[in-house]
Amino acid sequence: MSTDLGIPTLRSGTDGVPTLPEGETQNRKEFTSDQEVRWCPGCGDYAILAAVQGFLPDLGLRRENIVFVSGIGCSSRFPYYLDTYGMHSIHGRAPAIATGLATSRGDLSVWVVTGDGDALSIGGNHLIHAMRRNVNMTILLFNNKIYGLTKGQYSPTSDVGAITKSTPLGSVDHPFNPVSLALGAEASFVARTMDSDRKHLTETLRAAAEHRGTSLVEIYQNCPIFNDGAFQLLKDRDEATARILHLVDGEPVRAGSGDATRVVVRDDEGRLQVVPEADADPGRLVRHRVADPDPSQAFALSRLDDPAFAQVPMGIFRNAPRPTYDDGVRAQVSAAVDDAGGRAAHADLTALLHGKDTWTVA
Amino acid sequence: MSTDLGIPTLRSGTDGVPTLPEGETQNRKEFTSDQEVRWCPGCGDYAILAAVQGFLPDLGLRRENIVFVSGIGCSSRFPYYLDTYGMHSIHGRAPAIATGLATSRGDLSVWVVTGDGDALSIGGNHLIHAMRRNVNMTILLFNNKIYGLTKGQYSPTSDVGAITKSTPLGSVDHPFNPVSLALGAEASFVARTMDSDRKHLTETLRAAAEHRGTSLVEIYQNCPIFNDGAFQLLKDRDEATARILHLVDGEPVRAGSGDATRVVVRDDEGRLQVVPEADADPGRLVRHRVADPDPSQAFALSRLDDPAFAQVPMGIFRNAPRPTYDDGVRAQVSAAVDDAGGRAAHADLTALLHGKDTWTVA
Amino acid sequence: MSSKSVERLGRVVIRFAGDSGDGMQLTGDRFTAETASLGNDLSTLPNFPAEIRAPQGTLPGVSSFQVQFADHDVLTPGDAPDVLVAMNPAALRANLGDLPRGATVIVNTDEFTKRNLGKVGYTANPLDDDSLDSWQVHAVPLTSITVEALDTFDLTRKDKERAKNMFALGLLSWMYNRPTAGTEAFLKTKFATKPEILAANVAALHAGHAYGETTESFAVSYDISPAPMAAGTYRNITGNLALAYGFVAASYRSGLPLVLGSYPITPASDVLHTLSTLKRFGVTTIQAEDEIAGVGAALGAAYGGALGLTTTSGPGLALKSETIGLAVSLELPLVIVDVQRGGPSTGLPTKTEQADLLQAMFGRNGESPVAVIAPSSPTDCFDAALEAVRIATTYRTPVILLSDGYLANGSEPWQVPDVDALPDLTVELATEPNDVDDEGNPVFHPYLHDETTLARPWAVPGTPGLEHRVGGIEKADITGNISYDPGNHDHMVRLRQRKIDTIAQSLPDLEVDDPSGEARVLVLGWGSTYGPIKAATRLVRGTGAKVAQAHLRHLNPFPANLGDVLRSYDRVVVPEMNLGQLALLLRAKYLVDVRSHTAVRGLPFATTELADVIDQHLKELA
Amino acid sequence: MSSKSVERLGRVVIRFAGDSGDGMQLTGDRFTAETASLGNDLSTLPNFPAEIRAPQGTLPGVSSFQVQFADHDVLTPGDAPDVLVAMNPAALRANLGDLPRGATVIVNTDEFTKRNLGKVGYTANPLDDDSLDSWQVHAVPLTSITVEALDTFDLTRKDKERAKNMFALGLLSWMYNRPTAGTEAFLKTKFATKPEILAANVAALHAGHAYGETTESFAVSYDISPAPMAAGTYRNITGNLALAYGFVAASYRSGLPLVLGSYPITPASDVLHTLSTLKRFGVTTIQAEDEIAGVGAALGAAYGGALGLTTTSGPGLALKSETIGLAVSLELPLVIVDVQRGGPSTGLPTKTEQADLLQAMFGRNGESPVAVIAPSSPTDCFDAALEAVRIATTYRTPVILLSDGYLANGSEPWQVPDVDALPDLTVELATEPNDVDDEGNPVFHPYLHDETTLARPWAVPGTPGLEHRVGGIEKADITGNISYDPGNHDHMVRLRQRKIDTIAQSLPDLEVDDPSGEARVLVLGWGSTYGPIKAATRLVRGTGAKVAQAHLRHLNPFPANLGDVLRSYDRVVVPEMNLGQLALLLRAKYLVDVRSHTAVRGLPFATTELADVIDQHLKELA
Ligand SMILES: Cc1ncc(C[n+]2csc(CCOP(=O)(O)OP(=O)(O)O)c2C)c(N)n1
Ligand SMILES: Cc1ncc(C[n+]2csc(CCOP(=O)(O)OP(=O)(O)O)c2C)c(N)n1
Ligand code: SF4
Ligand code: SF4
Ligand SMILES: [Mg+2]
Ligand SMILES: [Mg+2]
Repeated sequence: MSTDLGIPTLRSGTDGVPTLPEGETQNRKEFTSDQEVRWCPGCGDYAILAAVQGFLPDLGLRRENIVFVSGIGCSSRFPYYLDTYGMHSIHGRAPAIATGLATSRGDLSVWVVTGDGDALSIGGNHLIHAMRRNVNMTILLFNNKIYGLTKGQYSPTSDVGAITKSTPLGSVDHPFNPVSLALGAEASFVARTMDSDRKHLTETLRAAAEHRGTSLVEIYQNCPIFNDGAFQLLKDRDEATARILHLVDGEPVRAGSGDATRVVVRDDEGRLQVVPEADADPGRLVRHRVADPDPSQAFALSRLDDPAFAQVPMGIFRNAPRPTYDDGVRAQVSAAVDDAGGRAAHADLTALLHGKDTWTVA
Repeated sequence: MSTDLGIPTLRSGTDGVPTLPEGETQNRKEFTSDQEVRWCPGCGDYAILAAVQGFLPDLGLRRENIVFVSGIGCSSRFPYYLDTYGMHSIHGRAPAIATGLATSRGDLSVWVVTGDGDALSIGGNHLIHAMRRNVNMTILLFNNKIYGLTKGQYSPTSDVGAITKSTPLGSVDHPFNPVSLALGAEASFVARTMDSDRKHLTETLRAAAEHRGTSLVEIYQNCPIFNDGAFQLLKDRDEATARILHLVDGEPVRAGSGDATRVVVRDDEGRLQVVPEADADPGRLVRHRVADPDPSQAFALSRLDDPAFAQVPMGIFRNAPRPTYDDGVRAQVSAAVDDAGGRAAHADLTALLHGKDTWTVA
Repeated sequence: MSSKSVERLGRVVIRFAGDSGDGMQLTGDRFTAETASLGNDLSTLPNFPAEIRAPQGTLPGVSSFQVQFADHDVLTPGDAPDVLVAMNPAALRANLGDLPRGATVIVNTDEFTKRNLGKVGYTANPLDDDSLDSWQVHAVPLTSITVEALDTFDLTRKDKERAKNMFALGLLSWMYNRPTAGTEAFLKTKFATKPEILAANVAALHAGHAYGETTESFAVSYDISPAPMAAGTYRNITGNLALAYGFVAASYRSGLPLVLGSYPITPASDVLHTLSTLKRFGVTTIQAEDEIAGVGAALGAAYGGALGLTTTSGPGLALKSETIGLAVSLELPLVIVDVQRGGPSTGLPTKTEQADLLQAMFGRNGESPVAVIAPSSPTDCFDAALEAVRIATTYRTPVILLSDGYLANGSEPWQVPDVDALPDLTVELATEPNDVDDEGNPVFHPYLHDETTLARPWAVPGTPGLEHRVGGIEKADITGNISYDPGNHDHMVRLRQRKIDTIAQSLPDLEVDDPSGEARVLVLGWGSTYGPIKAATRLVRGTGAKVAQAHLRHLNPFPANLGDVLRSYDRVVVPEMNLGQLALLLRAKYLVDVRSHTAVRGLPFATTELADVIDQHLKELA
Repeated sequence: MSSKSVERLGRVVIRFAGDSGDGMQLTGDRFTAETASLGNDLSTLPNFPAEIRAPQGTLPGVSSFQVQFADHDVLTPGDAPDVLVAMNPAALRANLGDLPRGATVIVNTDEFTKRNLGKVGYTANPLDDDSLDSWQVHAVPLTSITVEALDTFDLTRKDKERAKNMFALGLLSWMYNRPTAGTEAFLKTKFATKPEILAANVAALHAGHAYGETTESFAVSYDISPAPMAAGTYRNITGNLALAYGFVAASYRSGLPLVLGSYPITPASDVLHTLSTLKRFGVTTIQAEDEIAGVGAALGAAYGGALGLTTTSGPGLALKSETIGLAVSLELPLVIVDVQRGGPSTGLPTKTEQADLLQAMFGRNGESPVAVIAPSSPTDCFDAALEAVRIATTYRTPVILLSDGYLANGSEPWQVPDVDALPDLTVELATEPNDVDDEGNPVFHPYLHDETTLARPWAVPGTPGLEHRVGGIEKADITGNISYDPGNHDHMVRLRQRKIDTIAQSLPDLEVDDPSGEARVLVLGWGSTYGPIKAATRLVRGTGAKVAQAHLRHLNPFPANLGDVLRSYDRVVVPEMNLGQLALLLRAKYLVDVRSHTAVRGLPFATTELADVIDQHLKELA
């Protein structure tokens, strides 16, 4: 039942998308639409928007070949503010719509913007299937651990015990870890970054865009109105330094600095643990391997997450290219066309319609 | 935003379900309904049905307190053949329906029967959310790597390259590994077993029923009509012995016998590998830990899967109890009732309707 | 007491308008509560943007709250405000168009800065030129007076500024002689843990009141006598709250635990919020991963013997349709609430509309009839919830209850009912075999239908001896076994339809309000248009004309006498906030040339608009 | 040549019936192909269980295939078989009720064992008593003769037994003088890799033929002359295949690549299967994770400038409804095919029905109009696909095409069209600004609507200078910016409705078949009832009565002259395989007292049933 599919070799995520003529550049303003931005004052979405508007010109792609598709939620307003093509679709369905678009148009750079509710609650199925298929698109998941647009119900990333509009006595719902979920769903690229860290965010976007296949970028995003301070600990520079486990390919996974540096080691039983660097057996140090075909270590790192942020891994968990669905689909179509000697013409259609069994009435 | 939820301590999956009076027993026939079984000759579903009918009496539960909910697919016909309560619902929705039932009725033993298409394609979102929430139910996922009922399209577990009704040139769709997906979705119990291994199947069912929370049991099931032989290698006793990695809690993970025994070891970089036992450094042997709070090792084991069955882990990957959603929800309700001094009565409702701001017209 | 003069008025419409962050909804709510406690009849219309908090000072960011109150019964929040409180230029600009000449405008001059004016396209300050000459303008530096009044408080300037809505409330309370004690009590609870903020808000409230009393430009205050109302205890209530309470009451009266499976969506979410606080009443709320799971959970619970409820708005109803079809096939009780909003697609999420009627009727594959009902006012939501449960449990059928954004958030006084006077909703679950087999042995037939109601037995898991299987494949009548028999299918399709039709036998005849008995024109409505229609017919009758009015609670099935009613008028006019959905059903069923009047503006009808429409029809017939 | 006598017949109806494993669909298909090649007109009706392969020998396991062929034009597969081939007792029992007295029955006696008889409730062997006396029974030990005929083959007994359907086909081919060469060629391809099986099947085919020729009990064979047909090249085609080809042709004629997003569901899956083999025509098929993703992918592709198509059946349409609403709001071309099946819920998945019309019309939140069309016969599916694409691309709107299970699997001869004669579907994508701003600079306005078609420009990503955003929130006319303006919403709601209404201007008038011009009764249908209705009117006219007949391809909007047509008859009868859905729409729109005739049996109407209904109406008017 199996056959060689001849899927093309791997390239960059933006290969096939027309670029600017040699020497031409674009700037942030050209990527800014004329629409007034409508988020609450202080919303983390502003910072992400600024980062994306600042970063997009760097891609050197033709603006008209970039498409942002979003679902519904505060975050999903995003496309309106970018002067690219864009669709503000319906709740949870952006990955499905983007799949159709990306599969039928290899010349587009396709981006999905979504929230923790949009992506992980109503849209969970489309999300995991997009990752499994590895459709060439970059998904920006704004995780504010709350439903913002509907005014503050808990979401699938809200902590157990969260008191929200719909959980007055505290949520009894165990949250998803978006990174673990993605890795379990065969994701080829998974990263985590933060609204307020412009540099890290930009670097992560760059790697995500570069990756051919589905890139999932979880972005911690503060919602000052309904879940203010959810990431407060990580906004304080010292606290962030102490808590953020930096994922750097080929390097040990570290948090903190100086004497307070902590590292991830593998214990006797193979479990990952975070210990003071001073106490760490160098032979047990866990070196990050983004491109490991086996996602197990990335998964183990994702489990170091802690709701109270005792430590939190940040950066690219996995960046391990494998064939993409859309390349495969397009390859089958073009191979079929080529095999038949080119685009179907009048005679081919006529032959198709006739089939094998015809008879003629004079 | 966090609060102590006072969720009750963990118990068996069947705690709270009325049992047979002391000394009474039931037999397989009592669990067999009067409906004619309507699967194709040779379908693996028969063996699973027989195993379930044989096993259910062992639970010692009152038959009327057992409910089977299924979706749509060949497998989803299952409830008709059991003389318990049952619902043959719609495609993909059984976990959602079962969530409502299990949450509102702590005195029922709730089972879901589903297929690889039903559970992982259209029903993927409900499945991962059920596992995340850890609703007390047992999900039997019949994986025949094909859509049986609709006559042979590929499914989310079909191999890359699979030639099916809808992929005449071979599928370019990368499959899910149901175990990895479940672990990524926070599953507290995940196991894999096979239609034709009655003993293993029965043991697995027993553990799944015993587990309080969502138990996902993937059952390899042969569809002789549309995907015959998908598990053929594992049906041959010698091949099975050679290929199946047995997951036994506390034990090294082994396949094969005698000189041909292979074991799972952890290499220098922490990766799991299957090597001849003779070559294995005993210090590197991976011992299975079903109840590990960290699912990382179970996840790593799930990645040993191979589409060509070079090896295949079988058994219970994870059985790590944590609070269940339904217990939590019921506990909040009963605590609220208790706090208020018992079931709401006339006066309480009257007070509610009046609220705080009333005025009286004489 | 003030030494200023007091005038007596019959009715007043006030609109509070400001930036989303200005607390206008709260201000309006408090004013309403004060007004209610004085015994006026009233009706409210909150109106807020879809954005949580659009950029400050912009037109899309304007949030408003309108209340009409009177010394007689009030049917609508009023077509046009007598008083507009405009907290910034955006609020002025957005609302001025609705203001009749001569109306009063209270503006917060502090916000009329060049920057703010520019944000909404004012090139000149309208307070400085003659552009507001048609209105009575009170230019009050609300922000700065408030800050001044709170001079001694140990708060940031920002916190002080925030209290300006309480200042405005104080001022309006003075103007309309409303008591402020209720608001003070309310603030005490709200700011229980923030004593300084509490004190500041109370001080601002008092300062506003004093400002009215002492400032020259406010020369007159107004009194509105209580409206005559039936004796009883009253409270003010919104439609969403009334719905939630209605279901809790239905749970109590039926003895069935209420299980809500829901996914948040505007404007239905508040029902979920409220019910999630009522665990004490045995209420379980499950916030599901999506609408499909929400109705699935409700249906699962219903199968288990609970009162299964799901709440949503239009897009969510679309998603639930396949599962509702399953419920039709399972013949289980299930209540689906659709709080309608502007469509299609995401549409206008915070605005009202009535365009889901045909979706409720027909939005499922196959012949899949369900009962459909609609409340007519915020308080009527309570009764409608009970009626939905009655139908669902009696006939073992899904019932769709169509509320809308206006009912959901609008409020009015409600005479709190006596719990014992509520309908008895006791349900009989099946406990034993209901038939005999060929040999005369007792057997249970899950699809043996009751002769009167055509309901099938509700045999819930846990009942010994009644084990059975249900499902969405066509079932043989009586046994419930899968059946592909052509004749059985035809029979079952018609049986399910007949079951819904049978509900009509339990319905009261449609009552027509036709005081003279001589009207030739009947105005017929459904849902939230009740208030505007009733008010419009009253207006028309006030001119001496004759017009009949009736309102449908039951959309499927219709009351038995509806055809006769329609045929007894020369003209039937059906105003709807859609393109004529009820009209389509009536025309199809009764072949009566019903005239539609439609407006799809996201807002309730204006009374005068409808009165004009009625006049026009009267003229045409004259 | 046989020495037996040959009789000439005008038309014959044959039904092959057996166990699901007996290959009856294949047998029927082959017989049909042979018949088609002889130039008879024909129509087929496959009928199979929902189970893949229900337990052998049981009633639910019976699979059948009926074909009517004639020397004149054939409109239906025939009400009742003239010949029944029954491969086992279950097939006999399940089909006997449909058999008129005197019909021929060929039974496979080998299967009439006690065990098999018992499985279907026969206590005695009907072949042994007089219970079949009303029919002409040929008792043939089909299995054992086949095995005997294959004596020399190196195959298992089971494999030999499997060839019994070819034996039966050979026998029937002899009886009706059909050529077997086509089947031999077919077998060669099918069993290319299994020469022994191939040889056995061919041998069985020949043996069956020889059996007819040599066996005494088969005394007569029959000849049916070719039907007069327009000159041209013909093939036999099912509705699903014709649909698939229609979309490929539309893709070719529009120059747009076809992108199908679909999720398998009976009876629509074959369209996906076929299109997945046509990559050579630039066709992309995406088997999505569910129906929502299927339509989502199609819509995404449409946004990208492809011909977006999604195929499903009723339950799937229910799930797609929210996304179709988005497409309405986006005003993008999108074709949704619903191959209707028995409902509600899972219903009767393999049976036919027409009960999704109202779902197609109204199954979305808000005022969300789409175009709806329906093919009337298997071959008409081809033209309907082209028409759906024409409407979708011209008006930038979703179009729902309602096929059904009968059309999907039924087949008939099709005159293969000349590709150049197909409609020109060229589409103009937007390439440059379409408006000027206040300063006269060129700008692109994505919601500037064409004056004639009311279509908005289709500006696809990749087009420089036309970057814009679309979405499901209400948009301002022209600019497409988000707008909460009440007036704009009302305007846009009406604009979308008007756009659909405008399609009517491009439609031909409904043609009425009223030969005498004096009929008082009009029979009006839609979809797959065309054949039975046409046949029934022909039957009625044969008795000298006058009756008019017309058939709707366009359900929304209706052709412009429909109201006039309806009003020009004293009675309009609308037969439907639902509870009167088209009738409801007609009554509502035209206030004409349309009479419904409905049957919801999962089967097409019988011609005689409809003829009786028409007669009845004629009598009532007489
Ligand atoms: C079908 C449907 N269901 C529900 C909603 C209501 N809704 C809109 S956004 C949202 C959740 C938003 O949460 P998230 O995705 O986390 O985005 P955020 O607002 O936090 O950025 C919900 C429930 C909807 N618009 N459509
Ligand atoms: C909403 C909906 N979509 C599609 C279908 C058609 N359908 C029925 S079962 C099935 C897939 C079955 O595959 P699986 O779950 O693997 O079950 P199996 O038949 O293999 O046991 C599909 C696509 C349906 N019944 N309902
Ligand atoms: S509600 Fe929260 S997430 Fe939404 S715009 Fe406001 S701050 Fe941002
Ligand atoms: S099609 Fe396959 S899975 Fe379905 S009943 Fe037949 S053998 Fe079993
Ligand atoms: Mg969020
Ligand atoms: Mg399967």
